[in-house]
Amino acid sequence: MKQLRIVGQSVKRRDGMGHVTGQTQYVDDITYPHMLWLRMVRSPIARGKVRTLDTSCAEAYPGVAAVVTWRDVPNNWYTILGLIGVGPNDEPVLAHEQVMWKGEPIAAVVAETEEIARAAAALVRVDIDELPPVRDVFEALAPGAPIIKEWGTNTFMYEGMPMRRVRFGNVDEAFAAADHIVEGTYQTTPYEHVPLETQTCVVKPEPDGRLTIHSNTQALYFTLDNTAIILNVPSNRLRMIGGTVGGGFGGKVDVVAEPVTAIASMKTGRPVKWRWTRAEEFQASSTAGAWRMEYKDGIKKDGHIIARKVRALHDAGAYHRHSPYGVTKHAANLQGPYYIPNVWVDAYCVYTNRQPASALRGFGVTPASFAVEVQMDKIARTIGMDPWEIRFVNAYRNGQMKAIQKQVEDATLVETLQAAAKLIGHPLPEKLLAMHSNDWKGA
Amino acid sequence: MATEAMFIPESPEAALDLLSEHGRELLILGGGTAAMVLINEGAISPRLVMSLQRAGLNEVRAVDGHLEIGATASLARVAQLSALPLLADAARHIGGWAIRNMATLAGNLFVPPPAGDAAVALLALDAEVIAARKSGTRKLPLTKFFKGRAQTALGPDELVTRIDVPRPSGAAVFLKLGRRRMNTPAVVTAAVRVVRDGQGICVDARIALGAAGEYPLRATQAEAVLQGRKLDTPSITDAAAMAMQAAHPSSDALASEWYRRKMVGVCVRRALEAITR
Amino acid sequence: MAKVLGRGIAALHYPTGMNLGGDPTQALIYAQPTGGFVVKLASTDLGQGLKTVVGQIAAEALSVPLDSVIVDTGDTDNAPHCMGTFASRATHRAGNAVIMAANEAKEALLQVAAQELEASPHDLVMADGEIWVRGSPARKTTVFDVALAAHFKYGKTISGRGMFLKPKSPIDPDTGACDPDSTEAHVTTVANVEVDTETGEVKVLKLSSAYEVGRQVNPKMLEGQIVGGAVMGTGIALMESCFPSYPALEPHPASFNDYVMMTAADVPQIESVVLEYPSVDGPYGVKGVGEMTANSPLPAIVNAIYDAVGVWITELPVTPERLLRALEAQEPK
Amino acid sequence: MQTVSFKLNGKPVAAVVGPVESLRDALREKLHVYSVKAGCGQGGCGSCTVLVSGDPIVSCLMPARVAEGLEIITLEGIGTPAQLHPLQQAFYDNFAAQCGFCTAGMITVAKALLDRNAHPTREEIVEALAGNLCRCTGYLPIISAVQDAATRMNRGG
Repeated sequence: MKQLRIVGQSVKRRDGMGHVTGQTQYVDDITYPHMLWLRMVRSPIARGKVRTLDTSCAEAYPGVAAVVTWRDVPNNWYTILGLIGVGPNDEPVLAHEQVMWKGEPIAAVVAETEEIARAAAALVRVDIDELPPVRDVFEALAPGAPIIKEWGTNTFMYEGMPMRRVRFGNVDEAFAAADHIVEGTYQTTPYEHVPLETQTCVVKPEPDGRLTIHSNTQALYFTLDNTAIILNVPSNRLRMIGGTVGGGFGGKVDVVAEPVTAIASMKTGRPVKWRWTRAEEFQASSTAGAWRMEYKDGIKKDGHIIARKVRALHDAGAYHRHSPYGVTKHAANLQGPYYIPNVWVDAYCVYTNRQPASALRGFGVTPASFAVEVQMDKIARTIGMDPWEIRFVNAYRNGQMKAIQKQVEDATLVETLQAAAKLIGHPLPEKLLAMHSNDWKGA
Repeated sequence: MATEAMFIPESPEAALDLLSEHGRELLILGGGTAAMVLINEGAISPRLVMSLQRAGLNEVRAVDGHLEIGATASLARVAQLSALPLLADAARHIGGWAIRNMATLAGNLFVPPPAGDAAVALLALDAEVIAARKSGTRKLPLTKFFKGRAQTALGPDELVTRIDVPRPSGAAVFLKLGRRRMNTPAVVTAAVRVVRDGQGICVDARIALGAAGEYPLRATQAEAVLQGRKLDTPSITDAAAMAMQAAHPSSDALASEWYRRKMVGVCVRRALEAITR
Repeated sequence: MAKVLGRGIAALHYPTGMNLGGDPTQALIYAQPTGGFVVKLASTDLGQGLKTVVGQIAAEALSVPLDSVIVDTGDTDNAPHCMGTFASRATHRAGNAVIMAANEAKEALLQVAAQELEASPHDLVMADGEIWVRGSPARKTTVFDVALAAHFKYGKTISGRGMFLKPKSPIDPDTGACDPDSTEAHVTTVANVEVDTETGEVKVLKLSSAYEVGRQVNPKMLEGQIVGGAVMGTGIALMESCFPSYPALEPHPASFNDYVMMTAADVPQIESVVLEYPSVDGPYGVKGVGEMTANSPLPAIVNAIYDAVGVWITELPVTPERLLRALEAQEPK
Repeated sequence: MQTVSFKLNGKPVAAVVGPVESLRDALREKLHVYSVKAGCGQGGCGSCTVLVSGDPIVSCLMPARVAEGLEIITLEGIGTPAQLHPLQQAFYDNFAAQCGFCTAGMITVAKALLDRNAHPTREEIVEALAGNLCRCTGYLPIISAVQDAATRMNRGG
């Protein structure tokens, strides 16, 4: 490889001077004359049937320009998976006949100031017949559980199956041949992205009939295409401007601010800003979902893991968002950076009446890495092997096959183990120091 | 409904006039660090609001061996009070720097657990609350001030104008257990003050607890257990156990009742042990 | 005995990119009349520094000085498609697209330069904004002059189109066989912790990591991802939860008082080394690291806790309460 | 609505504000001071920190009317691209800003700290910054930047 001149240099950030002088323009710093503010009315309960929705008092409140409900949404589906051919759609942009989680958006109040929008939002009346919520994966999968999805199960259906499967080798035979069986159950709970900048969107109607949408989305075209489908307009009617984001961490891949703000702008003919409150960011934006992971590993005396069987249950919350893909990504990565010749995975994307989960830094892989690596230490302690050595012994090498039947080609785990040991001054035996990621000679 | 008016009285008398006129309809802001959160979120929408920031209630002065602290003295200022290290320590553990610059000492009496650390220290210091109304003022011990979660003994036309703290005797320690090292609400706080005689025998003790009940409280039976004894492992263990019995904490996002009760024991023991060192 | 020390390790991989419906990103590059180059991307910079590293990659590929590259991101009327900034894909995908566009633009530039220098484009050498004939350094011109000539003398555009596509890989529903990503970065992290056995509190003293990232585009900004990720991961391991009493739906934190996250006062000592084994298909060998930096603290801390006190905490976050309950349930040794 | 007047970055200004409109909103919406960020409205993140008579406060929790007659300093008053404060230069040089959303609050608090204490210890820096949250940097580059700025200022830079 030729000598690189600029790649590899710690040049200063292009946006650094704007940041340190407070002059970087974020979406919330954009304002237009006669701009309106949007405030969302959300479901106060986790599950129920909407009996009546009465917006008349809010509409009559001085300074209110409009109240947007499901009736105003041309195509009332969040289509983020539908856009790429994964279905069925399951989440309305604004709730209509039912609410599925505490925080589900129902009606958007659009007013001259944020304070008026806030005050008027309190006047929207929603009567909901409460139903018992499904709270976690066990409740969702229990016999007789209320079925909360139109298609008749509480799981996402992967090509007709209620789970994402991985089948590699033969785990039953391998368990029979194993010297040790180590089992472990792991659980994570939901957490938030917490960007310092909440989701914010400013929509301005242009004289030529287009809409300019200022957004802090992480994915401009993805948001544009989804918004166009929801608005039922050609994509070329919309212009997305963004690219300066006050932290994302996966939370700004949801298309949850732009469609409603755009509809509010179309309905009023005026620029509209929607800046999520911090409470909304915590309670109504997607989270990293909870995972329940049940592991059974078969190990030989020499430390080689020869079989892994996993049942993983993802609490996706009330709707898909990106979770069905997160489960696939989870299933594809839970052999970790190791070679395991026999792998059996059933990973379920399960729906509950909880704030929806979606992508968050490490999507699907964070819980897998957590479970895999604690499991590695458990195995080491069980069979009496050093936690370093067990990782060297099992680390995948270039040329080996992963459980998803893809050949390993950029392996460097062994090298990071050696470098980490050196960094902390932990002496490694010669046989481990002699290992490298290209030392696999073939089956 | 949107707020109609904000009053910023420039004297205690003007504040009391407004209070007498509007009573409970008037939301009182000390530094605003609690109420403005609710206003910004739309959780409350008071018709009338009064800020005490200019009411001349922030004076701090030493009088006849005790300290008179104006109601709106900021926690940042309280954190600098070298005469009252226990209270200063409690104040220093509240919020971040900016919050301490805004929040007031009297305001801290009105925020329910797991906030309200300053009140815990004030309980251990035998503080008295000066409550004023148009017709006059009264003095009530802090132990009589709290009536329930976010409920006080104040009448609708009464205002806390000052907090009086006697010069403390004995040795005192403030301990706070949070979920992070700084800028954290309490899992549990303990403010402990012990007066010992020349032989090391406890002649008087105060054990005050935060986030251990509906409001900051004193574990009087734990205090009594120390009476007449040396501070040693048996007496400290007994006091910690009594303090756990006195605690009736709540569960919230930070900790459960079970955990808080346990930590009352740990904090009281550690605070008393710190006094012996 | 209240404070006990422990050390734990974790060794992780992280895949670059995603494959739900194909994973494309495009870039356009064109020269301005005076030799500045504009890179047009619809990718977004979330703060990780995409604009900066893309500028570095473009300047490298174009053989021009860094300050002659303008990076324009974030407007769908002004730039071609990008799937988005997620899945540790942005530097890898956008970087590849930018190199491809830069190569095409550079080729166009060298065509014009060849005319100006009366030489074959294959004989030209270009560096730091200058172009000369190999072996004859005197026969020399500049990007400035060539761009000017292209615009006003030859009527040629100096531009390039770049596209990186990881095509959609169908997943075999029976076996899960698929090709979902492009490359893997790796890390080994060692966590040193101190456990308070009376309160269940865990203090992370130090996180030491060895990262292998393919290629560092900007070492200080990579360090920013490493440190930022380590702190976020520590918070996720020990503090953060939207439903602290999960599966109960309440409490449901709505503020920074209820949702506990790391402040400057909670940050452990962090040290790291970086290895570079260039990836097969990354721009200059880059692998994606944005996400994995937050992952390794979780198991490393849990393993360190076991090392300290002999209990496995298999439910996150490891709140003091969760650990204390586990310690109380521990079989007396 | 009522008019509030105060000194902003050394210049007298006035704005028409609602009874409980926050100083943050008055600065942003009425006076177009956009370094003051709306991060939470709960006083929990520090992104809206400004100096009032030299003391850092979270402007989301101060009613704008309370600022009558006071002296307010925002990041715009601490330094500009043409005339950077040493803290700004140090934040830039130390990569202490990633997304940049918390940066104004961080520099503002750090300015108040260095105004009082030219030689802060690491612990004193951490204590000053503990009310300001950052999700990107892991804080260490920010702490380094404050130390770096203190060194530069003590050298008379």
